[in-house]
Amino acid sequence: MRTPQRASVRFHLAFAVLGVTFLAIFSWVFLKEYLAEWRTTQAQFDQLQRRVKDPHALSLAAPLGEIQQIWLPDLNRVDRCPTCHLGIDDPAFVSAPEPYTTHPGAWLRTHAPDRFGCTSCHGGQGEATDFRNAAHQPIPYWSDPMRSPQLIEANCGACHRERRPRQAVWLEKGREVIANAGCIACHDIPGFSLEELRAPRLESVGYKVRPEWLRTWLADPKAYLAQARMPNFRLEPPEIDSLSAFLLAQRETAPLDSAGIDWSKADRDRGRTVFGEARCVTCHRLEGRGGTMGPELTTVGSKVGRAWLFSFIKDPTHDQPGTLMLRYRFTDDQIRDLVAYLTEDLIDPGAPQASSEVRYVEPALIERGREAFVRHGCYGCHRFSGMVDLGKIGPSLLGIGDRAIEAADFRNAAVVPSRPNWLFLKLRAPDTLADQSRMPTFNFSEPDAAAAVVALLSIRRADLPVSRVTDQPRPVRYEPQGTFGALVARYRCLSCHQTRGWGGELSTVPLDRIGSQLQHAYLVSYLQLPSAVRVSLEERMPWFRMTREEARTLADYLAGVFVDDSLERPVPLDADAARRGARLYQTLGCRGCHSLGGTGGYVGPDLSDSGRRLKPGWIEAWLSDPGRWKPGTLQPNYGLKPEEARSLTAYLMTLSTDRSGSTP
Amino acid sequence: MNDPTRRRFLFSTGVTSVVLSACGFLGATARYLSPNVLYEPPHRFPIGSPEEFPPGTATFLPEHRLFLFNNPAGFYAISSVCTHLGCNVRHIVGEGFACPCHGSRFDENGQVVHGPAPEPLAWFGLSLSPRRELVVNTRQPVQPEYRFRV
Amino acid sequence: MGRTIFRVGWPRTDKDRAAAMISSLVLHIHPAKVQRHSLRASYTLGLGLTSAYLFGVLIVTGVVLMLYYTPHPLDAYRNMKDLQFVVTFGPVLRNMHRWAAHAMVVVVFLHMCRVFFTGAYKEPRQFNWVLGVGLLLLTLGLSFTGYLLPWDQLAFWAITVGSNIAGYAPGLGAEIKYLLLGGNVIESGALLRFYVLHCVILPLLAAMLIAMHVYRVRKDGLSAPPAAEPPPIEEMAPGRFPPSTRSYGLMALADRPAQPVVESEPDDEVLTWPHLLYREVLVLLAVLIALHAAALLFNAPLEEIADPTRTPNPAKAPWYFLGLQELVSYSALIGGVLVPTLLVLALVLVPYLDPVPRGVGVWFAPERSRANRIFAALASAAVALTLVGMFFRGPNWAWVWPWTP
Amino acid sequence: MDVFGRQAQEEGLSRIETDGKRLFVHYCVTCHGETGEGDGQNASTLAPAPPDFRASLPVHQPAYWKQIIEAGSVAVGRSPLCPPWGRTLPSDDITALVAYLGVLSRPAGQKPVEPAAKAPASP
Repeated sequence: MRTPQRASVRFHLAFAVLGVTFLAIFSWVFLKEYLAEWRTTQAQFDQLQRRVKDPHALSLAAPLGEIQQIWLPDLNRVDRCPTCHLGIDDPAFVSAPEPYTTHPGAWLRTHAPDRFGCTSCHGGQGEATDFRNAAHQPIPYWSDPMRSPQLIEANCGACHRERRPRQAVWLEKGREVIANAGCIACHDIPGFSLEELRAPRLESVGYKVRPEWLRTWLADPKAYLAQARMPNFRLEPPEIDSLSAFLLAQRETAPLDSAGIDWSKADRDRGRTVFGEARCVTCHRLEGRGGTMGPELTTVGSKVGRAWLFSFIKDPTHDQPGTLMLRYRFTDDQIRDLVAYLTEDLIDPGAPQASSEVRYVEPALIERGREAFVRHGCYGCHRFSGMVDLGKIGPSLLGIGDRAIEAADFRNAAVVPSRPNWLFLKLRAPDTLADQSRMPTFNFSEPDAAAAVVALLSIRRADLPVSRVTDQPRPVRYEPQGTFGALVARYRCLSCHQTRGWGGELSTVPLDRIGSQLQHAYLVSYLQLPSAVRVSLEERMPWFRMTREEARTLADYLAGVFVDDSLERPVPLDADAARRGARLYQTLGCRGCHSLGGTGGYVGPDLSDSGRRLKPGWIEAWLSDPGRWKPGTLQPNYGLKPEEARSLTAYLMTLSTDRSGSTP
Repeated sequence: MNDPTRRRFLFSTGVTSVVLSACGFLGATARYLSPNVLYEPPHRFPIGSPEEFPPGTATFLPEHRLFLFNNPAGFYAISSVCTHLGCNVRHIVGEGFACPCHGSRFDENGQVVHGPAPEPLAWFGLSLSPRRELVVNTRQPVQPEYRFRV
Repeated sequence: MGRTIFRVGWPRTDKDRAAAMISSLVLHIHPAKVQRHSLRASYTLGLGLTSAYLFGVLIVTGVVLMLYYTPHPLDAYRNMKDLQFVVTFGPVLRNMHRWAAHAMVVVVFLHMCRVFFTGAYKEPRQFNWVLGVGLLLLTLGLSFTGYLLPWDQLAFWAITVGSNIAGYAPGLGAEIKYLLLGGNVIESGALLRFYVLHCVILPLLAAMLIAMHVYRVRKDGLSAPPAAEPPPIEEMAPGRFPPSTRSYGLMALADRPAQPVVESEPDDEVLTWPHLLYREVLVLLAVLIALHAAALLFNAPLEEIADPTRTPNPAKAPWYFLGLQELVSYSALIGGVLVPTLLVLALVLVPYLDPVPRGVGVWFAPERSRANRIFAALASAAVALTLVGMFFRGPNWAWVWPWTP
Repeated sequence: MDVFGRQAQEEGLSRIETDGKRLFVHYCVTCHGETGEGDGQNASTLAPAPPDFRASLPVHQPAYWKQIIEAGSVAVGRSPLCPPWGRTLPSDDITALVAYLGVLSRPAGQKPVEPAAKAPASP
């Protein structure tokens, strides 16, 4: 009876089996650790680098068998990508396969991996040490997968906040799309400001537009004008009724008096001539040609009333204080002819006819119109007295690049529920994502929408440390005072020209140092009657018809204030040097781009009159280093010696169309 | 095989497996405890462009615990960590280094003059990065004759 | 060598074995002899032992995991990623801790069911049942507090839901929630509190309760069928401890050295060494194997980093509270407060309210079939509600079939 | 369906070629024309006229193109009408332009080659 007090064989067997199983499973733990994906990847790299490198270089190579980590505390990033991407910074591996290959391009030269990591630009899960978890492709529970080539510029934009980042074409285009579409009117968007917004004030719109035009416009702005900036709000007919009633009732500022004008004497042909001479097409499109700063005028006659247009041309600021439109010094007769031309020749024959009868409008309808105006956030673009501080109608877009997208946000189940897809659809057709979206339809082209998606994705939630961000200072508003300021305001110089970074972008000539570039006498005559210096340009300075005194005032001020002292230095202009310069002009091939006496290219300005136009100090400085004065200019740097630059200057200063040869 | 032998065999198989696993467990624990990545400053770090350290100066970089010298012969970096018990030493121009904790004194080259410090102060190798920044490598000990020229 | 460890040398005779049990501090939690009946795997199912082992595994893995963990929202999630990707054996340890914790909830619950169905809580073990109920609640508390520590979406929202359920507690609910979170929202303060609760307070409490629980098992003896029951308490003289028939003093053996001990004993008793100890080692190995297999085959979940602005749909509490969440979804007061309070109260009072003193040590004793039926109904209701919450509730807490995607 | 990805494909150009295209459009098209046929706006005023790249590029090597871009057409003994850009554009930009010339010299419809795959190993 001793046996019961001993463990039976059965138990010993169970013990042995369980013990061995445990040993096996414990070995499996070790095996799993030492067969980790990154270890085998590194082992293969080791084979590769033995083939590619010489023994000396090999001894300097990164140690294998450990995890390589880039730790960036300020970006809150830990990137272990170099654990597998072992040749990324080493040109020797340029033809090696992934993941060992060298990084293409020169990007790592400006973005050293030890300072920027990998995921800052590429996205993905930097902490991971295997392919799948690194989120090379989207994975569950990691919302920031690696960016595809089409989207990678979104990550550039997280740091590069300047409006036009270098070498990020899509991002730049996207930011332009956002600025032009006026998204800032309804959404707070970091990097964009309301000052960029341009839309007419509507307090006196009842005097301005024809009722039948207004209905067409409200129904679909693009139907009237393909380039219309206003989006389609998808208004129902009752809303169009009430909104137009409300708008037509807005009559705050009556137009300037045109009662004394004898319209029967109007001459449309003379009006057409005035239109051409004033170079209206610099800003306004007509039949598909011309600038886009102002509204297209092809069918303006169907849009606005005659009296209002007369008033507007006479003084654009009368009811549009902030307009970009300048105030020409036209006579009343010239304006009459011009208005006649615009309102009678430039009409849309298909537009609905004016209904002449005056109808009684219920105040309730107008009130409903006001409600619709507020509901659709019209006040966001059209500044409206009595509608301030209503707030922006849309949500802030801060952090839109990190917004989580659920499959439920898509009504069309066929679309991959990703953030870019959602933004793309939202931009293209807001009504297809949610039933009650108040966002209007902008009719963005597909490339425009895609670019805007890139720009939007660059707006991240967590802000980066200041040291990581590059930006350009926002230009400070520049409003000159005094007589000069009044003239600048009247002729809207800063609608097209820039100075100190402030102003429009239409003109290629910034005013910052114009007084040191151009001769005074030339400035005076040019302001009075601008002549084309670049014949190939469509958008030329308008003929303001300003008086000689006005031109002198402007020129005096420009010559006195808008100067760069470094350009105001004497250049010896002797005949010998001029002869050498003339030879240089030939050997360098200047004629390829510049014309002289009617021959030569027209990429650059015509130089026939440069002796009377330009100041020698400027010519010399410009020729020595054009890119310094105008980044991106088509004038290349020839690397001229100082003596050569002086010779060319001397030669150019002899050029003049005035046969008498007089110099100022 | 009779019963007791079988029993003994099975028992010792089980015991061996368990003991092996236990050893493995100890080994695994030891391996687990040694970290594979470090969240600490790298051993190579840039300290700024050479122009930030004018000739004839000694600059204390507290965040890196070292002195950077620029004398006519070139740049050199000396650790500010006292070899005795790790306090930061102070630099006294013309005399050398003094440790405030236990009174160790070092000469200008970091050699022990007197005091409890057992070893001279460490010297670190320098290099120039592609972005023209001085880079210190704390894992590259150098001799006191070392001078780095830009 | 053996003598220094066991004081009696490596035990080779039955007497030595018994002496080793008695003179060793560690082995002293066992009696020298146990009833054969209590050793039957089919009787205890090894559930109490398994939960003790799981607790041990959780302590060991938990302590080493603490070395790579910082209880702060900015670091906690990254620490998880580090454990997942760069710490050697980190994933296995984390998985093991996770699965052991879940397994412990299940095993402790099953242990309670076993004890009830075998009537093992009856006199003199009433209080040990109460301790057991306390341990069940502590197990849930430990699991719940550990749930937040990874600081991912799963953790954050499960704790949000869970702590709000706690907020429904009568009277002091809001205050309990405030104390639990160290504030009104789940932020760094809440994480730190959960961390301290999870790593210090609750494990200490649990260890103390387990010690008492085991000590009472040792003192009251393992439960046995009626034949071996002790005499009724009324027969005992006042002021005396109840005599223990399961726990042997060394004297019981030493008194009769001339005779072989075995022959003088009832057939149904065997020495703890080796019979009980051997079985305990086997259970330990089985538990470890199962845990390792689970840890190697299934990764502990880790979702996106916690984001208070983004609620997953549906937001679910930890699975063992899903029954409660299901009840709360019907009625906050009745489901969230009344039912759970009454349940816990009933559990505590069960041994004192039980009118039938018989039926100990046998599964589903016929004389207590009514009690068993009631308990079975309640237990399966709890399981069913939990399963419903786990598998049959989709977005917006709407009814879904688990097999529909 | 990936509605965004479908739109953002850019003519199958690699990143460097896209850069090159941007530079080409800015600096070169006025004379050389959009497709490099030598039919830019300014071409009619030039004597000799700019070459038709479809014929001239395949004859030469990228190193030759690079030389012309950097030092002007005089550097290879031709007229001075194509100016030197070596002091105006950084070398990365010129590399990108050369890459885009590679695109222009390809017969139409040919798939672009990834830069990593076409560059030779340089041990």
